[in-house]
Amino acid sequence: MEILNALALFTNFVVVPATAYGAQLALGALGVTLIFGILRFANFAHGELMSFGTMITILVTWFLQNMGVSIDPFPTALLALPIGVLAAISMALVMDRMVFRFYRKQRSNPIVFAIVSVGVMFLIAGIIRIVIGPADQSFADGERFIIGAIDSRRALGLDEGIAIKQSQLITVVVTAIVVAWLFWFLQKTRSGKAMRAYSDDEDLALLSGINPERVVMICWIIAAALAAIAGTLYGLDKTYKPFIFLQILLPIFAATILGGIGQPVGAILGAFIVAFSEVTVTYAFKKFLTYLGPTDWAPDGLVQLLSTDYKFAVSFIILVAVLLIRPTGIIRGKVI
Amino acid sequence: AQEQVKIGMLQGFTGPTESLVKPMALGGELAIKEVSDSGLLLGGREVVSVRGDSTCIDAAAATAAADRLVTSDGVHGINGATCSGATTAILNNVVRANGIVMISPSATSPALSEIEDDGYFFRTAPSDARQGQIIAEILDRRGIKSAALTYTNNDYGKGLADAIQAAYEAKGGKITAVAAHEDGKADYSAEIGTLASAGGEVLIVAGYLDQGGKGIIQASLDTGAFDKFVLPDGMVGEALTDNFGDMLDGSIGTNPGTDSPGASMLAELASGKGFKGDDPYVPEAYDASALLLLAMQSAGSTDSAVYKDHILKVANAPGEKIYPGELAKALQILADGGDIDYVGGTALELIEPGESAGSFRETEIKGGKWETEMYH
Amino acid sequence: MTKRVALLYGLMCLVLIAIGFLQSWNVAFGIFNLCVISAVMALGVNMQWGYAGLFNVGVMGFTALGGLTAVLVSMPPVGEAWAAAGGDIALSLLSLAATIVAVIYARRFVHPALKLPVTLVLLLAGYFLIGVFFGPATDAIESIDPALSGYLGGAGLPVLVAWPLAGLVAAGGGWLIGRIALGLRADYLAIATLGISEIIIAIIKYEEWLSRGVKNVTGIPRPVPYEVDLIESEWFISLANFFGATEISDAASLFVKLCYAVLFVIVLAIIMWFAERALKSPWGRMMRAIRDNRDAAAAMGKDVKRRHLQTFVLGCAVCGIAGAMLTTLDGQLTPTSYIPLRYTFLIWVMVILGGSGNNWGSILGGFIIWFLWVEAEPFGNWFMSTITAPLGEGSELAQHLVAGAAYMRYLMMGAILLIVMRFAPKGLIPEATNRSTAMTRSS
Amino acid sequence: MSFLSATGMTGGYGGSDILHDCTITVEKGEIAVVVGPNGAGKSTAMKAVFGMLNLREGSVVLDGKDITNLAPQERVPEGMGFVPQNRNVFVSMTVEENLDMGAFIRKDDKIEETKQQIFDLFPILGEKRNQPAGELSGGQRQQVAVGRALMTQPKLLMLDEPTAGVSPIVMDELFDKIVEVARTGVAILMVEQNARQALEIADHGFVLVQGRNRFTDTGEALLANEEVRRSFLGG
Amino acid sequence: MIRVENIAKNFGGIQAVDGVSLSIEKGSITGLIGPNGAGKTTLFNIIAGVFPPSSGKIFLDDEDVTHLEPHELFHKGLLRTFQIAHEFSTLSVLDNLMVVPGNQPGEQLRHSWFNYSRVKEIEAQNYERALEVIDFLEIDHIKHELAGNLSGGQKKLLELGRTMMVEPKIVFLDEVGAGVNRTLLNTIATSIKRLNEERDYTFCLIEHDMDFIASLCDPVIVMAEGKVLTQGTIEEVKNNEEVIEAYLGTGRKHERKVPS
Ligand SMILES: Nc1ncnc2c1ncn2[C@@H]1O[C@H](COP(=O)(O)OP(=O)(O)OP(=O)(O)O)[C@@H](O)[C@H]1O
Ligand SMILES: Nc1ncnc2c1ncn2[C@@H]1O[C@H](COP(=O)(O)OP(=O)(O)OP(=O)(O)O)[C@@H](O)[C@H]1O
Ligand SMILES: [Mg+2]
Ligand SMILES: [Mg+2]
Repeated sequence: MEILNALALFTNFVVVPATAYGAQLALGALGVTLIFGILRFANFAHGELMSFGTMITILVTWFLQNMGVSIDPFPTALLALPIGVLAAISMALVMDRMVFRFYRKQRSNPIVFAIVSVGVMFLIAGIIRIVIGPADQSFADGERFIIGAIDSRRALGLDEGIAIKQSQLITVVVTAIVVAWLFWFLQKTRSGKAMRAYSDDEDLALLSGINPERVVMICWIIAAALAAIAGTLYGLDKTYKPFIFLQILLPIFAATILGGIGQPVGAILGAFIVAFSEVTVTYAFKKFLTYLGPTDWAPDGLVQLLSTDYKFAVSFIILVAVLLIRPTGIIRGKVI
Repeated sequence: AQEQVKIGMLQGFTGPTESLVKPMALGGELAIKEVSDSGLLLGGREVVSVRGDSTCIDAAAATAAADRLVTSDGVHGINGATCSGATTAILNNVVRANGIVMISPSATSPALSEIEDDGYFFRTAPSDARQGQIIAEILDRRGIKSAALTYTNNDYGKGLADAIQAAYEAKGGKITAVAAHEDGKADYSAEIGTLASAGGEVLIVAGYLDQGGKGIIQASLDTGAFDKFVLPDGMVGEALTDNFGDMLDGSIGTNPGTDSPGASMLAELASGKGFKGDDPYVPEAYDASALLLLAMQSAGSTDSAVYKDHILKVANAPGEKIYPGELAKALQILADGGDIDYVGGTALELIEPGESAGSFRETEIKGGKWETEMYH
Repeated sequence: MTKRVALLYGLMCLVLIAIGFLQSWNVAFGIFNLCVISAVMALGVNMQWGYAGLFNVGVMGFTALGGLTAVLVSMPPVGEAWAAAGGDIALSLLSLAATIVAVIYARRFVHPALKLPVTLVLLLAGYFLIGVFFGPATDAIESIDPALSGYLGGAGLPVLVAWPLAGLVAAGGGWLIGRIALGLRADYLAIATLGISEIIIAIIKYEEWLSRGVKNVTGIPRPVPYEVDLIESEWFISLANFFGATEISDAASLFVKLCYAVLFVIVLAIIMWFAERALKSPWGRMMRAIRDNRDAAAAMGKDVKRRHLQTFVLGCAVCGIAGAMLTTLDGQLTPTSYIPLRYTFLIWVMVILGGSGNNWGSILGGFIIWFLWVEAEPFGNWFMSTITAPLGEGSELAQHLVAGAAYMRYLMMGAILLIVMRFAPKGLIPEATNRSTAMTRSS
Repeated sequence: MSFLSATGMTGGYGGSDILHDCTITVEKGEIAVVVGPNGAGKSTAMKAVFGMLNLREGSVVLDGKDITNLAPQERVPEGMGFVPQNRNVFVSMTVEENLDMGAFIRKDDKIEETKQQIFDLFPILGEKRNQPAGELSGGQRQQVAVGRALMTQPKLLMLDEPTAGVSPIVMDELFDKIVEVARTGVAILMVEQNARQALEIADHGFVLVQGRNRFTDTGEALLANEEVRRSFLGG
Repeated sequence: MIRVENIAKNFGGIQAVDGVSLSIEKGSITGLIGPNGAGKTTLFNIIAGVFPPSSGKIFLDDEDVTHLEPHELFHKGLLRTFQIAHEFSTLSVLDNLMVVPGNQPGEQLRHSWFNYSRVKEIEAQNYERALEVIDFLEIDHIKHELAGNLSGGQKKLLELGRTMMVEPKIVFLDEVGAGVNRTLLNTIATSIKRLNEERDYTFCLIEHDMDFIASLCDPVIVMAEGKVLTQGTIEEVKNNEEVIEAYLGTGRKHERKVPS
């Protein structure tokens, strides 16, 4: 009984949130790792691309909500998502056409691409704030919970409940599907192989009759679609706020590189390591132990390895440690 | 036409506070427009607002912006800055240097009470030390014996958290855990995990309602960690109840205010102007602008060195009480050599060294609405 | 210096002068000072990236270290705090030292297989041992007048002393980090350094006994006179009159800025001299060789690891100095202000836009980017108000746009960055690669 | 008009011209060999023919079609296959994937067959089919590169120093294979430093010096030419 | 000079070098041949310290150098070239050469900052030397060209040029000949001989061009599948059945039979 409570507690406050957060990061990281791997640069604009796609989704969602359209119990946003995806894709393609293409022709150093992408980041950030403003927007509707804390308490007959949100489940499922698909796409399909060939050596790709522009386009389409999806799911689970997308870039890049640049599966692993280390390492085991320990006994301290103040620090320490053991990421990644 | 009177609207337009600031600036400019339209200031001088971005986090950029406002745009007074950090930098590097009056609507760090300001710096927000006291009293009165505490990790949050903890523990309450949260981060599960594990009857959230604070509440509700919250000024606002509705019932809020109708009057004024009159610090911002201009009127001068000494005079009794929307009346009275006691949106009462005494309103959320309980 | 360089620098000066006339000289010099600081940071990064191809994205951490040093050197010590907890602090430092020594010895003498477990055990033991003294000490310190002090304070020395010291401290940090992380390549090094810098910031934010954390340390003593004193002293008043200054207070703050400007320019000049000399000498050629091809360089007898560490440390030192200068100018340490966007990526933008591998480029980049960072905003306001003018007061759109003016800053930064990079894809003053190094040309 | 006739090629890499009015032609089923000192412009000429270098003057005509302005990837479907001198394998892809990329534009179902032939020609590749090409030895890479080009089944096969670094026995195999391929009616244009062996099997030889045609003649004739031997074939 | 004692190296399952023992006599020009993938380059890399052997030892003048770093070996007088050219692509040809000499004072910051005159002086000497090497290799016209822009063969020459910038005890050449014009290769061969006789460099070279090997090398060591197959004079090796079978082939002429 008590053990069950302890487990329920841990699941509810660590496993479930960390898994969901991990999946959210993973979706972002997949997009970043794709650009990283194929186009060979760190795309700092990815966060804003997520934000942009989400913004469009939100605007459409509001429109639909006003029209009274809804797909209860599912959030209306899912209905609007395709348009957000399209918007993100077109934004990405326009940016590529207007900005990145030029540097490809120049054969610029990856760092130049990265810096230029910072420029794009600023640009999109500005547009977003002028259109929808900096404030946070709530657009989630439909059933929020699959099972809420209280109900699950009753259901399980425990003092501790396990809450699982619809958004969390959707995110996890989508992530799983996407990564599987992406892996298959890159390893098995003709276009996928072409993309890898291109990322390996552009000139040689030409000699094999691969059309570089097409490769690049596919790459952006996938990345942008992922961005919009990731942003929207994140927004549904937590909230949409432009500034967050400047911040979330950090863990996303951490995940990407930790997993091994250009490695979809790596990105997933990286994301979950980052998420879990953030949530778990600073977890206070007080209540947990209280359940396990003898009745009416409770540890006086919080039984915490480090205060949550250091949660980022800790996750980064873990990150550095992993890199020292596997210098090119968990799954052997590219060195660009 | 006579020379314009310029008020610097020096707020953190970009960066972590960008969303808080948007309505604040509009609030501050509402007062400016009101005065300008009245055509009564110093014999009908026009008043304009000049915006400057104090970015909240970048002391250097903040100083640069302030420098620009003062030495280039030649503003006659500053409404700002948003965050205590930037405010201090500006105070030391620009305000004192150039001798210009600055009134901050939102810099609440206790440190600012002590800092040397040559009499040029005021704030319409009370120091956090005071609010800490109030919250401790409320918890004590309501018989809440233990609470978990989380604060937004900046000088505001930290200062307030320290104040609350000190006061509450002095009254015999127990703070089970204190965890900082960074604004604008992607996830707060870790903090919630810790706080939940520590337990406590309520969770005190010393943050911003559209920032990490909101994320914290969201996560607490989702995981069922806490369902009752204590919400200091940064968290009190319609946005919160709009978002969570009756899920927050029973939660307690404190924010500067009195039974004076000022706040609601401001809300009236604001309606249709694209912002909410009772969002955090909006009343303070409105009052800051109003004070600057009324002081100028009372001093009959736009020279900071002169009118800085009139700020307390117009802010406090004796004199006719002035509410939002009544600035024209105030200007007239002052023009006629009368006395006013500016009440404004925050029931303003300035105490030495030029900061709001901080009379607080205690609210409780009932049926998804903020209901005023009493005033302190 | 080629024509192009001279031209670009000339333009930059003109722009600043224009600001002087259009806005005010205070603004112009305010910007100038930060431009110089940015330039120093850019130089630091350029040493690491431009010379050696080390992708250090931890700049933020080292500037912060510099800032912290400035505080610890210049702030007056807090007597009570030392009295209350000095002993415990000393003890915890001792136990820290003890732990380290123990670990080192253990690693030297135990059987290889046992190395890791023994190390871990010792570290854990040390962790708790330190905790014994450290916990109470910090509590004691932080409880002393938390609103105003609540930390140990500094050494009370002149802040100028802090600048070189900041260099040393940052160098020390750089050395440690370099030892750990320099084995990593490219982006893997990047993320590692980024992580480490985040850790440094976390420490500065949360170890209040040391840095007051997010409560900021303000009122750092200046190396230059205070305006309030100046406007009292008649020598200054007469000086001001001599120059026919209208506003004495303006004159004062301008004077102060000038003093800073002189100090900063001196520092920049010194660092620049060393940087240029190193780059132009065989050392620079060797670094480029290492950057181009590690393996070949190693086969040619170049100790790649050592050289990397050397440049990394140098770069970090320079960033540290810049950090100290910045904190001195701000007169306060604001830990919350250290976010990568501002203190890492902006610096990188400076380096790349200026032209990586070229010191003159980095300096120019520093000037341009900081200038934009500050001036993009007023320009944004102006721009919005002009384009919305025809729409008229009432219009919804106009209001919406004007309200959004502040975000023109992002737009402007982005747009200008993209435009410049478009016309100078290798940076404004690219690294001179097409011919042999200066010396061989000359000889 | 020859099957491939690249005439009057003049151009370079942006700087000063490398090629000066350089002409190279080859017929279906014939082998043309380009020789010359290092830096003469042989590889540049090959790149020019393949459109990886924009010519200021001159034209490239393949099978009567002017392809001067086609992009490299557009020339592949026209039936051109090219093995560059260096960086000629996808290092991160396995040997087999490298071969697959060779067949990228092929639509027919004979791909597996060709692959098998190549494994027969270069047995080592069969053994290492699942090893990343980047981990191969110098000579093995060279074999992968040639294999990749053969996978394309081009009408014109261009090889830049295919035998550099391969062992004598493999070199013999390779030359035999080239002859065999030529017999199937494929035009072959190759640059060689192993000039003797190359010229032995060549129908035509082009001697380039500083981007200009110095001698152009049949293989035998060039081999017989005293000056050519002395100054380009090492006596 | 160099003694290698049953060195083995395996890369995740692939046994690249499998228990090789050999020694290179002082003042000799030793040839190392063998089929592609025999392990020659890997052996070079191990000797040059690029990566440590899975097992075995290496002695340079009876000093154990098995675990020394490449740069340390350089300073012990061991120099190697790369099979796949490793030029410094953003440096000019001239600088590529001038980088090579060890212990340049100019590479110490303290000298380049505080003792510039000395730096200049040494630099001038290296410059002269680089120019000599450049004429020798007949690449004078491209001395200011970026090495990255060189032709395949020119890069190879550069590789060779580096070895001439210093007085090494022993030089390992990994297929300098591949892609180098035969006429030039002959001059290279003579100069290798000269360096060997006049300055008594010891050479060990990998090559697939038998004429080149024949004209220079004694002894010749043959490797196959990671092992030493045989060793001896070029004549012995040429007539060794195994070698012919595994490496040389019949060396028949290729008759071009035009289809009629
Ligand atoms: N990094 C590596 N990982 C895995 N296998 C490798 C690696 N490097 C070399 N090999 C394998 O080791 C064997 C020997 O390679 P090596 O380069 O030594 O051959 P070599 O004798 O130099 O051949 P060549 O004459 O073609 O240069 C080859 O089969 C190669 O596939
Ligand atoms: N990318 C480039 N940029 C500028 N110049 C180049 C470039 N590549 C080659 N060159 C120059 O063009 C000339 C011819 O080069 P090319 O590679 O065609 O010679 P090659 O005949 O193939 O010699 P090799 O037999 O050594 O391969 C050389 O002098 C070289 O320096
Ligand atoms: Mg070539
Ligand atoms: Mg080899």
